[in-house]
Amino acid sequence: MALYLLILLPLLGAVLALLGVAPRKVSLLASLATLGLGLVLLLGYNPRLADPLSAPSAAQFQYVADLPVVPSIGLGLKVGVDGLGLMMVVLAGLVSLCAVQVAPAEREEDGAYFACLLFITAGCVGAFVSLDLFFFYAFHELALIPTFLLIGIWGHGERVAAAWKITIYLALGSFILLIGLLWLYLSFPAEVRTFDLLKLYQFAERGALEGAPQKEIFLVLLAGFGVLISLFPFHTWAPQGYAAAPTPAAMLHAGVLKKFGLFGLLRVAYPLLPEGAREATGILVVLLIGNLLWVGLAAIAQRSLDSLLGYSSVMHMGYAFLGLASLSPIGQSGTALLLFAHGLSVAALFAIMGEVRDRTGTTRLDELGGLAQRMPFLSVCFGFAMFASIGLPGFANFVSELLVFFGAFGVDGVHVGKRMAGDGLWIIFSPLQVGVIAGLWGVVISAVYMLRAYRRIFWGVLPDALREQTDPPLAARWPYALLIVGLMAIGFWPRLLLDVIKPGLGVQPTPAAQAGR
Amino acid sequence: MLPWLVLLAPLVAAGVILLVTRGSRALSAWISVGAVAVSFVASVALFLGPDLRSSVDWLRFDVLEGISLAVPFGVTVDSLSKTMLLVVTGVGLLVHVYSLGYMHGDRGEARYFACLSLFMFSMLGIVLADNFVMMFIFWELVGASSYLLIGHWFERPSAAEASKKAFLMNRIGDFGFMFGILLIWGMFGTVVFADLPGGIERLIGGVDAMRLTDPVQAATLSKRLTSFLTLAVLGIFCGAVGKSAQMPLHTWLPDAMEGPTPVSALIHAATMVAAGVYMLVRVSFLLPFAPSAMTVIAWVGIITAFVAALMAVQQDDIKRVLAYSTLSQLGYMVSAVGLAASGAAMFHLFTHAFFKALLFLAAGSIIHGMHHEQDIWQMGGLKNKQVITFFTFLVGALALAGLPYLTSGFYSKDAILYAAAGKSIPIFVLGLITAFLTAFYMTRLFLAVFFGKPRSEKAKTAHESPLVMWLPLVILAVPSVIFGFPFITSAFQLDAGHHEAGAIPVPMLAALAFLLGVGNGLWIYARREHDPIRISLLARKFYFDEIYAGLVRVTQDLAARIAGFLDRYLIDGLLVRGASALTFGAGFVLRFFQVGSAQSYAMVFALGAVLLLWVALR
Amino acid sequence: MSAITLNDYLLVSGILFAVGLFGVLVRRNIIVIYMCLEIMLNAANLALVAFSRFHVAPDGMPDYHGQALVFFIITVAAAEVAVGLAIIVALYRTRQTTQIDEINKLQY
Amino acid sequence: MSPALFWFFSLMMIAFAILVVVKRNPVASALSLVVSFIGLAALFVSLDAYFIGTIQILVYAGAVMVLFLFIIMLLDLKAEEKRVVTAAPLIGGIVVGFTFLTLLIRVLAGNANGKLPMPALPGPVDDVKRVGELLFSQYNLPLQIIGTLLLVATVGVVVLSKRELK
Repeated sequence: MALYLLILLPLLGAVLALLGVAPRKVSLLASLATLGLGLVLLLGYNPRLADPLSAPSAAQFQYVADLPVVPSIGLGLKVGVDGLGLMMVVLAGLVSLCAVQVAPAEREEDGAYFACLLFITAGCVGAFVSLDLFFFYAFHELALIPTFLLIGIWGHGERVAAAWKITIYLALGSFILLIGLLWLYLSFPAEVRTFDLLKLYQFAERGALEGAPQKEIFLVLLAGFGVLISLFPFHTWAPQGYAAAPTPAAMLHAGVLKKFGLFGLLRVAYPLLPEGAREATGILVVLLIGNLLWVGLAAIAQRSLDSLLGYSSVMHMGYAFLGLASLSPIGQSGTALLLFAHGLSVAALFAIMGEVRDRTGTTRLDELGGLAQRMPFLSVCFGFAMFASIGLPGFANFVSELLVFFGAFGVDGVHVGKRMAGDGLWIIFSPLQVGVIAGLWGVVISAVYMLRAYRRIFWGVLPDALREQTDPPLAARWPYALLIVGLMAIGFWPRLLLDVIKPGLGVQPTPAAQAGR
Repeated sequence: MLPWLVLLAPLVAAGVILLVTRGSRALSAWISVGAVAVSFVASVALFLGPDLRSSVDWLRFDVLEGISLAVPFGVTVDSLSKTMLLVVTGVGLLVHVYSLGYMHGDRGEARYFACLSLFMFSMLGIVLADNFVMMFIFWELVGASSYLLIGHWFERPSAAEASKKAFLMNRIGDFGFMFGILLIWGMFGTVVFADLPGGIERLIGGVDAMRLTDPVQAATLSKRLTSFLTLAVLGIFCGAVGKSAQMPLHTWLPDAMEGPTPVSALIHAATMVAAGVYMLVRVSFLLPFAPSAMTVIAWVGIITAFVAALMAVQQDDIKRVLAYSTLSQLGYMVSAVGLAASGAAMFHLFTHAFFKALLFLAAGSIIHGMHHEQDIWQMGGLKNKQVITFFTFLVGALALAGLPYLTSGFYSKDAILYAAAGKSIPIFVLGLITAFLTAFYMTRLFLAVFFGKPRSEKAKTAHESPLVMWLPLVILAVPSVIFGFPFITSAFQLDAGHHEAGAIPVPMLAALAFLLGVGNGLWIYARREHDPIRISLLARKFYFDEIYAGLVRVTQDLAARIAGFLDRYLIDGLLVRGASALTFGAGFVLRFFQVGSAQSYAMVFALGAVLLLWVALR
Repeated sequence: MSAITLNDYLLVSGILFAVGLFGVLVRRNIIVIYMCLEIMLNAANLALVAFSRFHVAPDGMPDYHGQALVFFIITVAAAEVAVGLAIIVALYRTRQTTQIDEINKLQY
Repeated sequence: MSPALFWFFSLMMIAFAILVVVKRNPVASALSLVVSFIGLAALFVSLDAYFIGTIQILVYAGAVMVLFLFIIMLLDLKAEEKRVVTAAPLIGGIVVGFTFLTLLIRVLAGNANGKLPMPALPGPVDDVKRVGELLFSQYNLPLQIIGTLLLVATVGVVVLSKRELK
């Protein structure tokens, strides 16, 4: 029942905000309550009950509750979470809390604005806790609509064009996703057809999908989720959309809502269609190299911070896909952790970008400079977030990327031994290993564009036009600090999250952790 | 507990300064100094104690048969890391004390000390790391703290650019490093140093066992094993090339002199840049299995040593001369690793850390006294105005140039030359020429700075530095002299190297090189007001910077432009907007069929219905 | 003349339907088009009743479900005629015509 | 009913339907339609559907026709003026009609069930009772809906006929 409460909290906040009851305070409270409840549930979650080697069941998904809606086709609002879902819920609460706080002051009394933000949160939380394919999809749609509204009504620059583009693009992606999910649903034999994920896992493990065209279904799901995650070449909505979006919307979308796609691949596509995933690896690797190198290079060419961050967030999805494609628990744990790490770091970057834009009125790199002299706090925060984003150790992103690299390299690590049997002097690497090499080079690329941006904006000579800039007031600083503390906590001690999310990905929790819990 | 104390004390200091005391400069500085003092004391205690290892599970995945990933957060204290700990914390402590004076009154003093503490933490992490991943983590962290320290005066565009360059060059090296780590893990399934020799033996044992049954297969297998290991070692060496500023990634180090001088002394001379060598020594057990990689390492090292010495000859900035000499000495060490003389490399690292720190700190004292003037041709006659600095600088310079039998630098360089003489005559000859050049450019530097008449207003009004600055100089002068003597090397369990040199009288030749260098320097530069030689190829550092700038323009920037252009106009333009334009266009064309006449619609509808019927009944 | 079969009824119904369809397609007076629509509806009714008669229920009587459907069709048609004619009147008031080719406001 | 009568009524119905189409004067068309419907009603009777035949006469020949005529008179429609007969609809109509008929004949030719004579009935026809039973039992809900539809149509007609249309 706690999970229903989790969905209802932000919804309730949204309704109150719509009614005009101190919108920001109500929103802060609702987000805080969501975050708090999420943390409590995370502490109460027992990863040891789960058996990573069998199909996920109620032992792995705890706090399970069911509310049948159309029993004849197996449709019901079934909820339950494992470590991964809880991590995402906490992420949603955390980013939502910070996003509400950084909303600009002139929106203070705008109930609809805050209601939109909370609707996004509610939709995300709903999607992350749903164990029913239909509601899993529907909650995501619930979160998408307010995003469009936020961009179209309260956006910056070419907001209407951007809103149209993102609407049509993402709606198309959702539509493809819907086709894929329905195809998946119909591929189960009629007598076991249900929307209940837990049952689907068990049927799939017993071989219910053996005759199905797994590869084709997987590719449709990949295309659908891929559009939502901005998989190359379906990514061009992201830079434009994020540049136009109001800061909190960009934070929530890039930080949380976009992760729905990856979450969906981890929760639906990979466990149910392992064979299809295996066959589709080659295609996925080609696309993700596009994410890593092509989009990375395009990011270098950007001349303003907002589109640079947009491209950067697209590029880092390449690592997430690399981890997924590895099909190894190590790599997929890396991806799972990257959902959290990237969510926080990109939210922090967008928040600071928004603050800079609000204060200076521009995001063009050639018009900014030397801001560290006037805004020491923001420059330090941006430095931290930048280091996190380029994968510096000490931040969660590094751990995630490390696991992704090891996972993707290691699948064929045994191949290193096998390949020794071949002839010739040249060492030929598997596609995944080529992907890893591209990813390693992507780390260099990301450093190139982020350091360039940092140097242009915060270091160097301060232009006369920016002499009067100041840091945000003390009371408004905690969101940035909170996001960075989250990143560093996981970066220093990744087992805080890893021990909880591992069983969902087929790995036992680290032995020593069990004593502590 | 002791190793953890060494490691974490500076981190705590950095955190406290950042979060609590950043408002108070003096307090922050003393916290930082206190932390490094704690580390130093603990290091001494460790040095006297036994070897030990301690670790906790940081990441652990054991899932599939054959694949498991265990990354402990572990420290290892053995003779290698004990020595290095003493160097790092000892030099670090002196530099911290020195900074109290040098950075006094700087606006960003608190930030400076926080970064310095962060650096100490990261560097100690490299020293103590017991596995590749841990080493990589701290490897990156020293890169980041070096970035922050070079960019300490971030409002200067040159400093901002230099720090960016340093970080990116290191990142390129780390690309190879990580790749090497992944390969190692892929082959042996572990990243822990202590487990690797066993892993290699297992693989080789497997090949040997196969040799009895299937000799052909075993031969190819053995060849593959060698090529994989070579690739892995070269990858790891890439990391060392970046961090130790070997060719061709050396250009960041001279630029890094934009940072405060104590930073140059600690990070860009004594410790961080030596980390590459330290790491190579740490994994030197891998090298014998990859002979061709060793050749590459030896040659890269000696070429760097030689080319950097050439470039140092024509530099006018005091810190840049020292920076190039650092490059050159690092080249010696790397080359020694490649010559299978890692003991000699470590020995030279050890002595070099002290005398190079001494030289930099003395240079800092000169710059401080000269009101931040760094051009040596603006100095002159300082020997009377900065007496302590003069004598300590002399000690450092002699050690660097290798005054025979009296300075530490002579012994350690000798060890490397011995190794080269036994292995490869071309490398030995290049090493000798480098030694000659070293003596030559140090003489040039020394004469231009301390002798002759003051050549500028600043030089006339130069003054000696305060106690906190000259005291570290005096302290450092002692090890610069004595740390090469045999009784010290045995105390530190350093392998001074007694390699077979054949019939070559190495110490004689080295002494000759020293004398020739000093003599030539005296002959050319005594009582000169200007530099009598101008070789622009050397002064412009072989045009490396220009070539790289051009290279970046034609590769990365061009690729970025193309990707950005195509992304905007091909993917977003042609495909995405094309799809939307197609929809609009189709609507535009199709509306001409909307003639608005209900009967036409009915006609089309009826025709269509009949057609469908006809098709269905056909 | 041989006995009348179901095919005969269906043929007649089909011809009637074709005549109505032809009228809908070629006539321009909207009222006449309406009449032709009624002819088509009635052609369908004829086919339904013929089916109902020739497909006997188990008790040997005609299948009255078809006739019930015809009843509904007639009712709907009556309502449709009423509404349709009212629309025509309203249309005539604004456009002063009942010629369908002059009522083309829907054109782009 | 004898085949002769069947063919007589069929031909009458079709002939007058053709007249509906070809007559230029709407009044003539309307009156032809009445005759055609009477023929149809006769065919209904020939199929033992007395109830349907009756309401066919009542509703169509009575109510609907009166409505048509009334509207024609109300609008004071003249006969269609001579205008150039455009070829396209004519040809289209002929093509559609003939293709449809050809297809129909082909289908009917292959329909063996359709070649059986009319089955004899076991007893007297009580179609009103049976249709009524069906309507008020099985089809009760549709019947209610149809009633509502008629009501809505009535109201709609009243609204549409009001002069002040917005």
